[in-house]
Amino acid sequence: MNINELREHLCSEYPDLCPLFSVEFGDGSLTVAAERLYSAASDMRDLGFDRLGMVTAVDRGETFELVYRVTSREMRAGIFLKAEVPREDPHIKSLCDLWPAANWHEREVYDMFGIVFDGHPDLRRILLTDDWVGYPLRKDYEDERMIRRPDYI
Amino acid sequence: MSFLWGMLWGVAAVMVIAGGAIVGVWWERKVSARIQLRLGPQQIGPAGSLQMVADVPKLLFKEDIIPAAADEPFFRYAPLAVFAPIAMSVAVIPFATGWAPFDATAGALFFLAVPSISVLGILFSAWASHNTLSAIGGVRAAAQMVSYEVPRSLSVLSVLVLAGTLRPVAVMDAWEWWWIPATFVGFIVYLISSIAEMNRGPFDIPEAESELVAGYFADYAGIRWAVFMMGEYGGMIAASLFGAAMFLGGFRLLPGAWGVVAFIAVGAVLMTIIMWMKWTFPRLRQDQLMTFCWTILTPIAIVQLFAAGVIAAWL
Amino acid sequence: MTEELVVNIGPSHPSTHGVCRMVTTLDGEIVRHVEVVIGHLHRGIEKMAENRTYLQVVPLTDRLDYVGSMYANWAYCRAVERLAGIRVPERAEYLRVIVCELQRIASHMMSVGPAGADVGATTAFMYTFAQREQVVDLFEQLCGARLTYNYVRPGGVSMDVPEGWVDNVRAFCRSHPSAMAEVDRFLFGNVIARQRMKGIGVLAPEDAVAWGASGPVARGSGVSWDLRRDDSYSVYPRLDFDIPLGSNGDCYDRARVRLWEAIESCRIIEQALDQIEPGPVMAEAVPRLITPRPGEAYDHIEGARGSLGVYLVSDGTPRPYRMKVRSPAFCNLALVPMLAEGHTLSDLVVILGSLDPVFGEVDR
Amino acid sequence: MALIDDLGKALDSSPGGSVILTSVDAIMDWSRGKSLWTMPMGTACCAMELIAASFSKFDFDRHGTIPRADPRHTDVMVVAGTITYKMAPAVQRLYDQMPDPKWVIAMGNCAVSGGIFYYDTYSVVRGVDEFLPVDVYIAGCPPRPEALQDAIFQLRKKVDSESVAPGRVRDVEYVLPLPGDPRAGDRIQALRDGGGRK
Repeated sequence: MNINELREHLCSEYPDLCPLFSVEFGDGSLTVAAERLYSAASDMRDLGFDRLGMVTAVDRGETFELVYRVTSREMRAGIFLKAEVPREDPHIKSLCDLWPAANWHEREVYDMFGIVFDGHPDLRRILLTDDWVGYPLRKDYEDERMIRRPDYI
Repeated sequence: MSFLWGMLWGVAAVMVIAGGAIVGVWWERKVSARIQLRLGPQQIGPAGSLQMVADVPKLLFKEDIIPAAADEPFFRYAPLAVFAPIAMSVAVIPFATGWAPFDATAGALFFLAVPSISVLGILFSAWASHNTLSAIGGVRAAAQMVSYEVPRSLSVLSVLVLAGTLRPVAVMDAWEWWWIPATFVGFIVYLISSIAEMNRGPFDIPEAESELVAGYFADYAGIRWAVFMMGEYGGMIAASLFGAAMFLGGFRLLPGAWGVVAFIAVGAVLMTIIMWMKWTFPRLRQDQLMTFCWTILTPIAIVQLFAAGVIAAWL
Repeated sequence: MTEELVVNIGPSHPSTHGVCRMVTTLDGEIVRHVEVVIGHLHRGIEKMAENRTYLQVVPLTDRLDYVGSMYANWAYCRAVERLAGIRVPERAEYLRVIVCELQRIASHMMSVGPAGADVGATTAFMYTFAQREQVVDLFEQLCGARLTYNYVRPGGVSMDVPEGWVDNVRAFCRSHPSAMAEVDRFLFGNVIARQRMKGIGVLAPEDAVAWGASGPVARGSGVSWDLRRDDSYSVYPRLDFDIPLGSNGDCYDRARVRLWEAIESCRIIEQALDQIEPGPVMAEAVPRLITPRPGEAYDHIEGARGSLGVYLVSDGTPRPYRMKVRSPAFCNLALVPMLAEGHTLSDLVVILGSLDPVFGEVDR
Repeated sequence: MALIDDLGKALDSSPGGSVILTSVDAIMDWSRGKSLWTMPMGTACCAMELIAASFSKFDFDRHGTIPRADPRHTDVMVVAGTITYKMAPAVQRLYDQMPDPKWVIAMGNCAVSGGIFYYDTYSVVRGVDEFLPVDVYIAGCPPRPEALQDAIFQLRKKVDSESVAPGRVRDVEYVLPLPGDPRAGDRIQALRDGGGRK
């Protein structure tokens, strides 16, 4: 299913989500408010997007942009779900009860960005040690063990 | 005086088993290499045959680690408790006409019973290491060795029934060639249960490398570990030779002194088969191992014993 | 119910396939609970990429999935190409398909063999490893490296094939299926191996989908999902190949699927070699400093372990603003606690091996 | 400690004991050098080449070197791959579990210095020699299996120079490097200029 068909399909099923849909580099993405993410994700799942491919975040300065990749086997298509959470005290509802796959992905995002997923069954650090200080993939992360590469491109 | 002789025999037996183990380890490394498209030891001696000459002093003089949490006396002497019964069992094997190092009246029973004592050594080592993996290995070993004792004894009994004696030397005297086909099934059962008895692949679950790393001897280093290995190879040598004697006629295969050569050669072939099985078969799981023992091997051994009994009665 | 025993497996253990730690709660021999502790190989590649130029990230992707380096190269390059709008010459696409299918063989050999080693048959590993060595030799002839190839670059591939290489690949593709048949006979035909692997770690298809499993793990459960066919990319639409599927979703099926995929890959390579035509292998005018316009791109390919995706965010500078690798092994590994529960300790390592994790990719 | 260390100490301190000591040293060094069993501490990419080194095509067993998974049974730890701060305590612990005498080979750039992961990363230990005494370094990313076998030969030379008595060093005959060997340095030139064996 190509991206326009997907858009039409989405608009016919959920007209309220339609204006949030955008296309970039051939990939559709659906940007929703953080509070609406869970219901939008739930709608997506009902629409046939049965797989949660990945969960990640991007440090956008004042906010963190959460990126969820959901794909559908039937439609042979995948789209991004995006939501922004504030940098100070970032919170969002966990998607673990929609897709169990979210479990480790959300732990990783918590580990790397410090975004708290409410309702996650086991939110701990996953890649780093439990006593690690800071969230490495934030742009302002500082570590005295990190040696900056000289900037000669 | 007899005590002195006994000591001497003991030292000789240990030397023979140690030498056998050295050759055995080299041979196993070569056999496994051939099976695995490799070459095996090459550098020391012809075809690497003296590789173990380098390995043994190294192991002998490694640091003797006794973990802080270990139960020290048990930890120290468990390897001996494993090795000694196996070394003792070699004594009753008949090597030539009318001669075994220790010509016991109930020698066959001695051979079957005494090596099982080494399960105590394994339990000691597993307990004393204070290591969860060792503990699991020890428990597995105990269950396995006690169970496989049953089909092993039953299969040997079928030969003893034919011979009408428990004395290995007398069994050899009474031996006739048609015993080979008559007890062949028993021989297979004996071989399989002996492999299980000495914890070798495909029944090496107590020391399963992929899950328990090394099982009950995981915490042993240097010489103490070498004693465990010597016990394993000693067990292999003893089982092969005893099997060759009881089931395949041993030195009766060829007349005179050639008989001894034939006996050792048949034993070596059996050892190679045991190695071959280790390097080609996957490992069984604990419950499959038990199922195999009680539902397949034991009934077959009983049927074999029954058949041997019928033949003996009919004669 | 006996007293529970907590056994720590790893992080260095012969059958954890890398540096994985499993804190296992045992009831006798039965696994009651497994906690998988990962991150022992977390090297911060995603952070490092933020301070490298687009081209300099390619060697880092080699080290992600070190058993299948070509895949990470390719997935990353596709994302960069999408971001920078680079069109790849056809010959380069064919070469990418060929090297990646060869890599799939090499990678699956590192999984089928250990499946034998986990159940105790070390020899099977030696046989599959010998096959892998042949592929590695081919790669060495191609790009000079045995493991970290850095061959697929944004815009194409780094160099054309050397003389005689195509014949060597053809010779390998002819001999490989029979070698696989031999492995199939002596490993999967062995009664002990069957008993050890069948019915162990059964993954239901709906669980596979819900947990985001992909690649041979999902296909072993009968989930027919292969990006080569279902989200077809590169020149795969022109190639004819089957997608082997398992039926039971146990360790045996997963390992078997890999074995068959390794044979199918030979077919793909042979077709690609027939269709390939001379031409450039690098897009024209790909700058050393690729500076895409701001935006985000995601692309995924069917790696040896499943769908391997790379998500790139550009802010208009020569360096990626954010790189995220969607690692299939990471998703597959999350299944271990569910699959292992109720099986014995011996089965745990078989289950872990059947998921074929590569910790460079899991931990990144 | 092992029996041999007491023996070495006793021989070293007793008059005339060093005559016997040299023979004991020769035997021990020969046997230790020829039977270097490895603890394969493979964490990352180099682990593939570490496996390859002991498998069919390259076959470490030819040199008497076999990999053993249990640290208690091994002599030399081959650290192959990146060591992270999370992994380092485990590596240290495994090293501590190995019985003396023990050696360490740092295989690959990551184990030598952090390699490609030297800059910009927050979790990689920059070289295993930050916490382990490394005997042989092998460069390469990853090194070939042959390089690992060469490292074993280099380690043998080092083993040959050790003595069972503490604080003693044995004189070993230096094996001349082949011309063109990058390890040779100025020695080849010195030989060409008329110099001999030192």
